[in-house]
Amino acid sequence: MDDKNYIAKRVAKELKDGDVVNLGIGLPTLVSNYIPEGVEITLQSENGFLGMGPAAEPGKEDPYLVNAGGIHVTINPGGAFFDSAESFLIIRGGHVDATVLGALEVDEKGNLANWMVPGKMVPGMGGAMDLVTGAKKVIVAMSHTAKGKHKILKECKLPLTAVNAVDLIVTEMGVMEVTNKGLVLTEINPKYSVEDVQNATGAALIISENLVVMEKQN
Amino acid sequence: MDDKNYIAKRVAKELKDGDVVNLGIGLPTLVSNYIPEGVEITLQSENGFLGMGPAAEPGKEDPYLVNAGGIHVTINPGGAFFDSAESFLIIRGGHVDATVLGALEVDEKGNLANWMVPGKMVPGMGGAMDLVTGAKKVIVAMSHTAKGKHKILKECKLPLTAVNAVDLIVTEMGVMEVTNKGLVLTEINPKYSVEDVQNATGAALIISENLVVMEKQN
Amino acid sequence: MNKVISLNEAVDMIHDGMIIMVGGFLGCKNPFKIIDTIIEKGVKDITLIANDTAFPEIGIGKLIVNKRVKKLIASHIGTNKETGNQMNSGEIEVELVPQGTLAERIRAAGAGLGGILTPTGLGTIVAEGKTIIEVDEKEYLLEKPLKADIALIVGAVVDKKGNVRYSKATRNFNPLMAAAADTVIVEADKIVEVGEIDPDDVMTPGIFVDYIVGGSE
Amino acid sequence: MNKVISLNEAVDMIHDGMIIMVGGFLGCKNPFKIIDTIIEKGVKDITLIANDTAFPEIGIGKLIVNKRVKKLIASHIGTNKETGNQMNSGEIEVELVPQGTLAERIRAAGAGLGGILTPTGLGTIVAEGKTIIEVDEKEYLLEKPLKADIALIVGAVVDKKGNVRYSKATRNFNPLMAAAADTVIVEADKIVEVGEIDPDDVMTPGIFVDYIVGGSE
Repeated sequence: MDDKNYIAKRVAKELKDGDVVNLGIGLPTLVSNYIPEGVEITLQSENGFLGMGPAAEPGKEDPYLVNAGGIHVTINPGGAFFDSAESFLIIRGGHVDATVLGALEVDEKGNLANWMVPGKMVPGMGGAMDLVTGAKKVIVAMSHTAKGKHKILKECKLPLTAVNAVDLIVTEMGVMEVTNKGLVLTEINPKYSVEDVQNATGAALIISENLVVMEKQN
Repeated sequence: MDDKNYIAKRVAKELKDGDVVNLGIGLPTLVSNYIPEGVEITLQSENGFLGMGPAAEPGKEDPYLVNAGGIHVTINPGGAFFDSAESFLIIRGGHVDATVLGALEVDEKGNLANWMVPGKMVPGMGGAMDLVTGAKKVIVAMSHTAKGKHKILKECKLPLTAVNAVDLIVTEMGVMEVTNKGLVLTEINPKYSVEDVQNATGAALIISENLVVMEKQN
Repeated sequence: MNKVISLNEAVDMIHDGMIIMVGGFLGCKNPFKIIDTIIEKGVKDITLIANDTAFPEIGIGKLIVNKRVKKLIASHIGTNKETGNQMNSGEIEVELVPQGTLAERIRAAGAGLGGILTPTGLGTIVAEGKTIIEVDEKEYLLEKPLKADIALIVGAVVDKKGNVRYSKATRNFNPLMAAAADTVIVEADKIVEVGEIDPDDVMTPGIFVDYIVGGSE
Repeated sequence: MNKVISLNEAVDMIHDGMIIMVGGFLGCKNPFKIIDTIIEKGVKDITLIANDTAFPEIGIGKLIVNKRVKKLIASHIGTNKETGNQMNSGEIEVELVPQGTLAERIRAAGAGLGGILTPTGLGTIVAEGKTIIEVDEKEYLLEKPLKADIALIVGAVVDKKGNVRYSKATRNFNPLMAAAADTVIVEADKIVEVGEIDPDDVMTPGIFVDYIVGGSE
């Protein structure tokens, strides 16, 4: 299993039966492939619906139905469409239980930067700022480093998406909780040592007394 | 024709083809009986619809459909239902062309009092404060005095519904415009003299140079 | 996740002293059965948020007549004389709110907004004690969000996931209240299977609805 | 009151320098025919308010590629590289707004509210130069309403009074924009007679719509 799917599979365990979940584009989208049996979640798409289903089969794309990434998808029975104000009422108002998204940087205070690199890449924040501000649980799912460069920092350097917003960071190396005292490493991929993880991290990690060894990444 | 219908008939002339209109309970409701030929207006009901039709025939009342006065009414083809936030988006946002309502007092600055008499009658403002704040044109339709007591004043004494909101006052005696200089009498019921109207009014009237004599009140 | 419960189970969640929002407009479809059961079970000291108090013998009007309401937040009480009487005698505390402000304050709570900026009520007693904010040289009243412990709403057709369709003028405050309370119970005229309501036709998404009570039909 | 007009009549109302809102999300149903006609007719110096700039060869993406936009207010421009290029070269001024804030600012303009109080953007560059309002010890950004001269929206089914039904995910910003512009033109996939849309199923009431253009179907 590659890193992306390993991360997505672990993130999926965070989701509880009945949760309303918004998954970002890219890696976070993979999370929906690993929802545990007996757990039913409702996917929210910020362009205006609940109950998002899988991508449309080729040739069966509906011109009226894309997800927030512009991909033709489907809607499950029991879903609902609405306008953008209602969509962000749901998001900002705390009616989304969890949002999963990538990051350029995240720091030990739970600050998040994932929407621009000044002078280089300015795609805009889309719905990300509202999502990380409003969702009950914000999960960052990403590769631990960017080609060896730290992404998990003492303090973000890039322009922020939101302040003190992230609850959990899941990478291919392990799982970190954002706490008042700093980042707590609670789970570790057996491929790596605690030292490996600390070296790949730009902030001091607190190692949980109950550090869990994750399932093997085959 | 009694005073109420005489007033309602005159108010109806203020409405233009295509106007969205909200009529208050009581006398203002009568206005819909006098809409001139060739003029199509759309009635808004603040409990949540556009295209209000006449009262329901006895025995044909729909339990899901009342107007803002709790009366069972009908909806015309091309009407639309919505929720209370949307209803007041329409009202507060300036999408109602004219609102017609009664008053306890109205003054030469266009201040209006029509929702409470302290210690005596406190029904609440309902949608009135939003209507007179948001509608493009606010028309007060009422009897000129209350059993001889002035209702059109230099300054309202009762708690206000809104400040500087009224555009036009129509009574059984005549028509008054609210201007920066004060109340201008523009039309008069031939039953009354200008002196009669002035005596029945608690503010100095400016008599229009083009004072129009209204149709006879038969 | 079976959301369909009995009237008794629903009202067992409603306790003395709670803040309760109730949908409906002048008794045009309050959740009649839930209200009657609240009265039977003796729940009291309610803070009630609703557009009005209907009529003495209809819907939430009965909550007033039976003296179950400690505080009322509404836009209009003129159709229920008992509300005025209890207000004058000091038995009930009444906060009168312009109808559009009431709707928008409830919506703001559901939407995670800090309040609303409205011109309605400026220069009137509604503005007393409230902050005025100037935006581009125009003044607005800052009115705060309104939340509740429980919202009791009314749906014409509700599927088992809690997706709601309202009928005609009974939509009113219901969709707004559904987003602004910790627990939302819908009294359904008709309960249908999931999938029977087209996703385009849902007026309140099921994620807002915690419980469904079979209602009048 | 015949609201149905031709594409040419519609675009004759759109002039250089206007503020124009356009519904749609990543090109999922922009008003394609109106956009193409704007480009044909040479309208330029537009201030464009839209969620995004779609893709270079789709819908409003073409307005960017053809350099008709002077200023852009949007939440996301990542799918149209030409927007980023023109921003970097200084040809286009871009104001990036969080998507929920964009929706609510447009709604506020339509609703006659003085602005919105949102926690989104606090502590980020979005907050720079903006007023922070404290309500009950929590901070909120004051974000101002957004209005336009013209809104160009897309309806799946529109009756001749202008009542609109959107389909699926193409509702997005359209109903909000319909209330926030002086003139509203809907590009309809299908035009039907008055009465064919049930009043419960109307998503944008016809009073908001000034003109209807027959669209793709």
